[in-house]
Amino acid sequence: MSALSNLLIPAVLFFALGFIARAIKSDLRVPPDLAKVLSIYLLMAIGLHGGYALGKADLAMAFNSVLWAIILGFALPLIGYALLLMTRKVDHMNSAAIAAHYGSVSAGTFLTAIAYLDNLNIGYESYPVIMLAVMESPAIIVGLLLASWSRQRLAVSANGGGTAIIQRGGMGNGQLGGLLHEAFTNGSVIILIGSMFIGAVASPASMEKLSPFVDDIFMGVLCLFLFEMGMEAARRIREFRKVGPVLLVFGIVMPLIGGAIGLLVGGLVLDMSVGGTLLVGVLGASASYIAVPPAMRLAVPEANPSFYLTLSLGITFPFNVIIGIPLYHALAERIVG
Amino acid sequence: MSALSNLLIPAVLFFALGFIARAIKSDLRVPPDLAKVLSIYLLMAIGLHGGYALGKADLAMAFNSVLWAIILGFALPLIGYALLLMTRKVDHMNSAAIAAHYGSVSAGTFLTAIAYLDNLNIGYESYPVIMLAVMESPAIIVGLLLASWSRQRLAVSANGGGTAIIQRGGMGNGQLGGLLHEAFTNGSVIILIGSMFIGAVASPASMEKLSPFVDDIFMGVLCLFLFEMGMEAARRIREFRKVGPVLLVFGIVMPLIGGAIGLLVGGLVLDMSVGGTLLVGVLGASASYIAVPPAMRLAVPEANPSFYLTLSLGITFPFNVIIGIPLYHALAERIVG
Amino acid sequence: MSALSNLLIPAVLFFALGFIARAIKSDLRVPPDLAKVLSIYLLMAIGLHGGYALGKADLAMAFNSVLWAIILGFALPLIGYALLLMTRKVDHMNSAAIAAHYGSVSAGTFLTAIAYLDNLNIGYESYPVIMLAVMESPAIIVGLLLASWSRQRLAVSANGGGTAIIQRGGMGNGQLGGLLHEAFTNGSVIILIGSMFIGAVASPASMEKLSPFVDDIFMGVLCLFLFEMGMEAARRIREFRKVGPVLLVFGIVMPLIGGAIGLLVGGLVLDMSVGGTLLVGVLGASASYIAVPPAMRLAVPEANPSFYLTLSLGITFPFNVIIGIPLYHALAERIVG
Amino acid sequence: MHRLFPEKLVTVITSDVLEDQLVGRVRNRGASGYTVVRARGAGSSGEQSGMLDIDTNIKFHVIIPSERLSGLLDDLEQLINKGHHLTVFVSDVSVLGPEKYSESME
Amino acid sequence: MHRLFPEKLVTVITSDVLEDQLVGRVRNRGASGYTVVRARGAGSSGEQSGMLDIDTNIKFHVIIPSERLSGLLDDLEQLINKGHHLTVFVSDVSVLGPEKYSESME
Amino acid sequence: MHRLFPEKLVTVITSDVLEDQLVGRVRNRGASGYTVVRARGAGSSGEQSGMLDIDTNIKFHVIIPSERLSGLLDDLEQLINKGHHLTVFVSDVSVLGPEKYSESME
Ligand SMILES: Nc1ncnc2c1ncn2[C@@H]1O[C@H](COP(=O)(O)O)[C@@H](O)[C@H]1O
Ligand SMILES: Nc1ncnc2c1ncn2[C@@H]1O[C@H](COP(=O)(O)O)[C@@H](O)[C@H]1O
Ligand SMILES: Nc1ncnc2c1ncn2[C@@H]1O[C@H](COP(=O)(O)O)[C@@H](O)[C@H]1O
Ligand code: NA
Ligand code: NA
Ligand code: NA
Repeated sequence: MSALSNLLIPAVLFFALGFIARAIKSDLRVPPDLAKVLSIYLLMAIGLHGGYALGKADLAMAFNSVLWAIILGFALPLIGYALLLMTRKVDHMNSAAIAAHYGSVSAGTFLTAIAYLDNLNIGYESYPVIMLAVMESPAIIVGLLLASWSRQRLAVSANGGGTAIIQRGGMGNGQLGGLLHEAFTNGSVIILIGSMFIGAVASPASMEKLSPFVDDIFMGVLCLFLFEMGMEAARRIREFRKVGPVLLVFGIVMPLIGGAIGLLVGGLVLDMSVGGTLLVGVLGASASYIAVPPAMRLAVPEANPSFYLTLSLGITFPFNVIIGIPLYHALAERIVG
Repeated sequence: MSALSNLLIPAVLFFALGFIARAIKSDLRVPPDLAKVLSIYLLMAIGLHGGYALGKADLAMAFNSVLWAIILGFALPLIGYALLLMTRKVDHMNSAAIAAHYGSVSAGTFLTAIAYLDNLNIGYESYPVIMLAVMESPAIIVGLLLASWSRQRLAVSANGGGTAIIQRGGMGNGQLGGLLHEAFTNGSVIILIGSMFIGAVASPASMEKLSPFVDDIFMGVLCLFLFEMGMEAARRIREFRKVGPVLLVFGIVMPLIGGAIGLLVGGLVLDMSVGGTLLVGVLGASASYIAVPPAMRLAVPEANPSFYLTLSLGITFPFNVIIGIPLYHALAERIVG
Repeated sequence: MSALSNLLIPAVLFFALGFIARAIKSDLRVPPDLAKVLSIYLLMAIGLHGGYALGKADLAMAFNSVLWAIILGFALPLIGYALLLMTRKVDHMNSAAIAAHYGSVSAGTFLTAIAYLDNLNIGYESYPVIMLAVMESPAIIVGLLLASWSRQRLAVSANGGGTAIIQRGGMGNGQLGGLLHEAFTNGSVIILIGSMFIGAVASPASMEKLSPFVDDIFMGVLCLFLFEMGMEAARRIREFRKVGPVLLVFGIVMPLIGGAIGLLVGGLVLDMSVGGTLLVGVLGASASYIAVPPAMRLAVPEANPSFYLTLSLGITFPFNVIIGIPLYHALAERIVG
Repeated sequence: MHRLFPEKLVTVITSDVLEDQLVGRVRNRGASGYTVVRARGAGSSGEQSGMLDIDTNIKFHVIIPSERLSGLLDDLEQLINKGHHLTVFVSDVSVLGPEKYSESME
Repeated sequence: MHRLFPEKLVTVITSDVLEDQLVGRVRNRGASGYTVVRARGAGSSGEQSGMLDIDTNIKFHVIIPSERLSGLLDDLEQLINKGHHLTVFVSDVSVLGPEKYSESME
Repeated sequence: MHRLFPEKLVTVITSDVLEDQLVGRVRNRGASGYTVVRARGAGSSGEQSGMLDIDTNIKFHVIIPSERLSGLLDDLEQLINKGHHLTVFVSDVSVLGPEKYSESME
C-alpha cells in the first residue's frame, strides 16, 4: 500500500520519467548546469527550513543527533570496506573509494523521502537535516584514511614500493591536510550549514518573506531535479556491466544494511517518530553522489570513478527511491510503533 | 480592440522588448541555457496542468482530438510542400524540410495564446494541450518521407544516381528507423506526455503542493521566456534577405492557411469553445522551432537550416504572436459564435 | 541597532556566507551563468515593480528624479577622477575608467538596501528605481570623455603622438558613436527601462498574475544572488594587494562621498522619505559592476581591469552592503527627520 | 628529456545534433576516447548562436593513431557528402603516454 | 589516401566584450566562418573567472587561407596596440575540403 | 610580413577536480597565464557527461616557453603516475608578441 502510494508521488514519478526518457534513448537534452543550480536551491531551502526548526529545538537532542551522525559516517564506510574486501573481487583502493560513498548521504534520496512523508502527511523531526549536513565529512575522512592505509600495505607487499613512497610523500606534504580541509569546507556542507545558521538566527518576519521561494515552490523544483537525476541514473546504470555482478549486489545489499542501522539509530537510540526514523534510515541507506566523488577522485586516483559513480548514482540511488523508501517506512513503523 | 488588448499583455510586451533589444543591437546577453531551462519548465507545467484536467475530461473527446491532431500533423506539411514547389523557387529538399515545420507547433506561440485568453478571462478546453503533444511526431515523419521521396526522384532524374544509392542505403540501414524513433522519443514530446500522465495520476493533494511552482509563477516565467524568444526572433529575421521574398510570403501565408484549417477543426469538427478553437487554430498556424529543426538537420542535411529557422523563428513566430493570435480570435468568434 | 538588524537580514547573511565560503577556499562551485540569470530576473522584477508604482506617481517628481540622476551620473565620476589624480598614484586612463564606475550604480547594493528597508518595514518612493535605470548611461559617457581627453593630453605630451592619432582615429571612425550607442542600449538599461514601461502600461489584472513570480519569490532569489555575489566579492578582494593602499582607501572614501551627496539630493533636493533618501544615497555610494566594466574594457583598453573590478566588486560592494547601508540609514534619518 | 610521441588530433566542428553519430563513428574506428566542447559560430549554413537547442555547435576532438586516421576521415567525408556541415581539420600533436590512445573504448 | 590540405588556424583568447569586433574583422578579411568557445583563465590582466558578464573570456577560432592571414594579424596587432589583451596564436592544420574556406561569409 | 614566434602550447584534458592543482603547477613553472574551457567526453575512466559536478571535464591550455616545458611535463607525469586520468598533448604554435609569455603570473 505504501509502496503503491510511493509510486503516485509526483517527485518519484518525475524520477521515473527521467529514467525512462534516457532508457528509451530520447534525444532529450537538459542544460548541463540545471542539476547544479537546482541542488544549490534544494540545499539552501532545506537548510533554512531545518535551521528555522532547529532554532526552536532541543539542543541536547540536536547534539545527540550530530554525535550519532558522526558515528554513522565513520562506521558505515568501515562496514562497506570490509564487505567489499571479503568478496575478493574488488581491490583495496576501489573498496576504500566505494565504501566512503556509503558513509555519506544522497540529498536527492533524502528529499524524496521528505516528499514521501509529506504526501502521506507524516510528520518528522528537524534533526535529520543537521545529520545530513554532518555526515559528508566523516565519510570523506574515513575514505582517505582507508585509502592511504591500503596504499602503505600495497607499498610494503610490493618490495621497494617506490611509488608508495611518492604517494606517502604526496600525502605527507600538505595534500592530506588539503583533503581534510576539503572534507570540512565542501561546497554542499557550507551551503547546508550556512543556511541552517541563517534559518536559525533570521527573524520570523524575514523568514516569512523567504517562504514563497523556500517552501512553496520547493516540491515543484524537487520534481524537476529528480527528473534530471532520473536521467543521470539511467545514464549510469548502463555501465553496470562494467562493475560486474558482485558490485551490483553490493549496491543493493549495502543500502539495506546501512538503512537498517540508520533505522535502529533513529528509532531506538534517538527515539524519533516514524517520520524521523525513516529519514535517519535513508541517511544510512543512501550513498553520496555530490560531495564524496570529487574528494575520492582527488585523494584516491587509483580507484576507477566509473565503479563508485555507477554504484551510488546508477544502482543505489534508484533502488532507494523506488523500493527503499517504502521499505524503510514499513520497517520504521515496526521499530517505532 | 482585441488586437489592442493583445499588445497590453505582459507576455507579448516582453516578446516585443526582447525583439527591440536585439533590433537596436543592444549588447544584452542572455545565458545560452536560459531558454532551454525555461522551455523545459513550461512544457512540464503545461503538461501537468493539461493532464490534471484531462484526468477529468471526456475520453472519447480526447481520442477525437488526438485523431485530428494527427490528421493536421500529416496534412499541413503536404499542403506546405505543394505550395513551396508551386513557387518554383524552392528545391525539393528545402521544401520538404520547411513544410515539416508547419505540421508541428510552436509551444511559445501556444503559451502566448493561453496568456492572451487568460488576460481576456476566456476559458478553453484541455484537449488542445494533448494535441500539442501529439502534433510533433507526424510532422517529423511526413518531413522524412517527403525528403527521401524527393531524394529518389532526384536520383532517378540524375542518371546513375550514385549518391542517391548512398542516400537510400543510408536510409535503409537503420537510419530511417532511428529517425522514426526520434520522432516519437523527441525530448519535448517526452516531457509533455510524461507530465500529462503524472498530472492525470497524481493525487489532488500532491498536485496542490506543486501548484505554486506550476501555476502561480507560470506567467512570470513565460514572460522571461518570451523576452528571450523575442531576441532570437529578431536575430533570425535579420537573415530574411537570404530567404528571399517568396519564402517571406510563405512564412505569413502558410500560418494563415494552417490557422484557418485549425480553427475549422477546432470550432466545427471538435466543436470547442471560442478559447479552445483559438488554441487549435494556433496549433495549425504555428511552426515548430524546437522538435523539428534538429530532426530535419539529421534527416535532410541537404536542406539549408537558415531557411527553415528563419521562417519558423524569424517570421512565422512573431507574426503569430503579434498579429495572428488576435486575428484567429476574431475568426474563432465568427466560427463558433 | 540598525547595524545589528542589518546583520540579521537573510539577504545580507547570504552575502556573508558566500564571502566566507570563498574566503575559506571552499570547493563550492556555482554554475557560471547563475548570477547572470538571477540578475536578469532581479532587474525585470524591480523594473515591473517600479514601473507599476510610477504609473501612479507624480510625473513632475519623476522628471525631477531623472534630472538629478543624470546630474549625479555626470558629477560623481568627475569627483572621483579628480580625487584619483590628486593621489598622484593612479595614471589618467585608470583614473578615468575607475571613476566611471562610481557614477553608475550597483543593482545588488540597491536591492540589498530594499531588503534592508523591507526588513525594518520602512517605506520608500518608486523614483529611485527610475534613477537606477538612468544612472548607467551618463557614467559611461563621462568615462569615455575623460579617457579620450586624457588620451589626447598624453599624446601631446609625448611628442609626435603617433599612437594618439591612431586612437583618435579609432575614436573618430564610428567607435565613439558605437560606445555612446552602447551607453544607451546597454543590456541592463534595456531590461530595466523595458520592464518599467511594461509595468506601467500593463493592466492591474495581468500584473496580478505576475506577482507570484515578480514579488513573492523575489526575496529568496535575491538571497541566492547575494550568496553568489559574496563569493565573487571575496574572489576579487584577494587581489587588493595589486591595487595598493591608495586605491583601497579610495574604494571606501569614494562611496562615503557619493553616499553623502546622494543622501543630500534624495533628502533635501527631491525631499523623499527616509527610505527613499537612503536609496538615493545608495545610488550615489555604489559602483557598477555590470554595465560599466565591459564598456570600459572596450573604450579604455589602456586601463587595467583588475583595478576597477577589484575596487567596485571587491571593496566598495561589500563595504556598502555590510557597513554602508546602515550608516546611510542613520544619516538619512538625520537629514530627513 | 621527455618522451613525447607524435599522434594525430582530429577536430570536427558541427551542429550538436550530430554528436551521437560522431561518437558512434570514433568508437567503431577504435579511438580510446573523445572530447566534446560546446561552441557557437557562423559559416555557410548561417549563424549558430548556441542560444537554442536548434543552433548549437560542438567542437569534437579525438586523438587517434595515424593508422586509424584514414578510416575516420572516410566516415567524416561520407557525412559531408550527405550534405552535413562539418568543419574538419587534423593537427600534429605530441602526447605523453601514447599507449593510452591505442586501446579502444570497451 | 585522403586529400588533406594545409590551412592556417588562428586562435584568439580574449575578453568576450571583443567578440563583435573580432567577428567584424574576420568578416572583412573574407573568412568563410568562425567558431567561438567560452573560456576562463588568468593572465597579466588578472583572473577571468567566467562567473560574471564582466570577466568571461572567449576562445575564438578562424581557419583562413594563408594569403588572408597577414591582413587579419594586422587587425589583431592593432587591437593589441590599443591596449586590448589578446592571446593570439597560429597553428598549421590540414583540412578536408579546402574550397570551403575560400568562400567568404555572404 | 608578420613576426610570429614559435611557442609550445600544452593542452591537458581531465576532470575539473584537478583544475586547482593544474593552475598551481603552471604558476610554479612560471607560465604567464592559462586558459580553461569546459568539456565533456569519454575514455578509459568512463563517460564524463558534464551534467553533474562529479563528471565534468576541463580542457586546460597553457602557452609556455620551451625551456619551461620539460618541468611542466614532469609535473603532469607525476599526476598521471599517481593514477589521475590526464590526456596531455603539446602543439607547436606561432604567437604574436612572444615577450608576453615569458613574464610569469605575479
Ligand atoms: N573558416 C572557419 N573557421 C572556423 N570555424 C569555421 C569556419 N567555417 C565554418 N566554421 C565552423 O563550422 C560550422 C559549420 O560551418 P559551415 O559548414 O560553413 O556552415 C560553423 O558554424 C562554424 O562554427
Ligand atoms: N600563457 C598563457 N597560456 C594560455 N592562455 C593564456 C596565457 N596567457 C594569457 N592567456 C589567456 O589570455 C587571456 C588574456 O591574457 P592577458 O593578456 O595576459 O591578460 C587570459 O585571461 C588567459 O585566458
Ligand atoms: N583519444 C582521445 N581523444 C580525445 N580525448 C580523449 C581521448 N581519450 C581520452 N580523452 C579525454 O580525456 C578524458 C580522460 O580520459 P581517460 O584518461 O581515458 O579516462 C576523457 O574524459 C576524454 O575527455
Ligand atoms: Na549512507
Ligand atoms: Na502548425
Ligand atoms: Na554611484
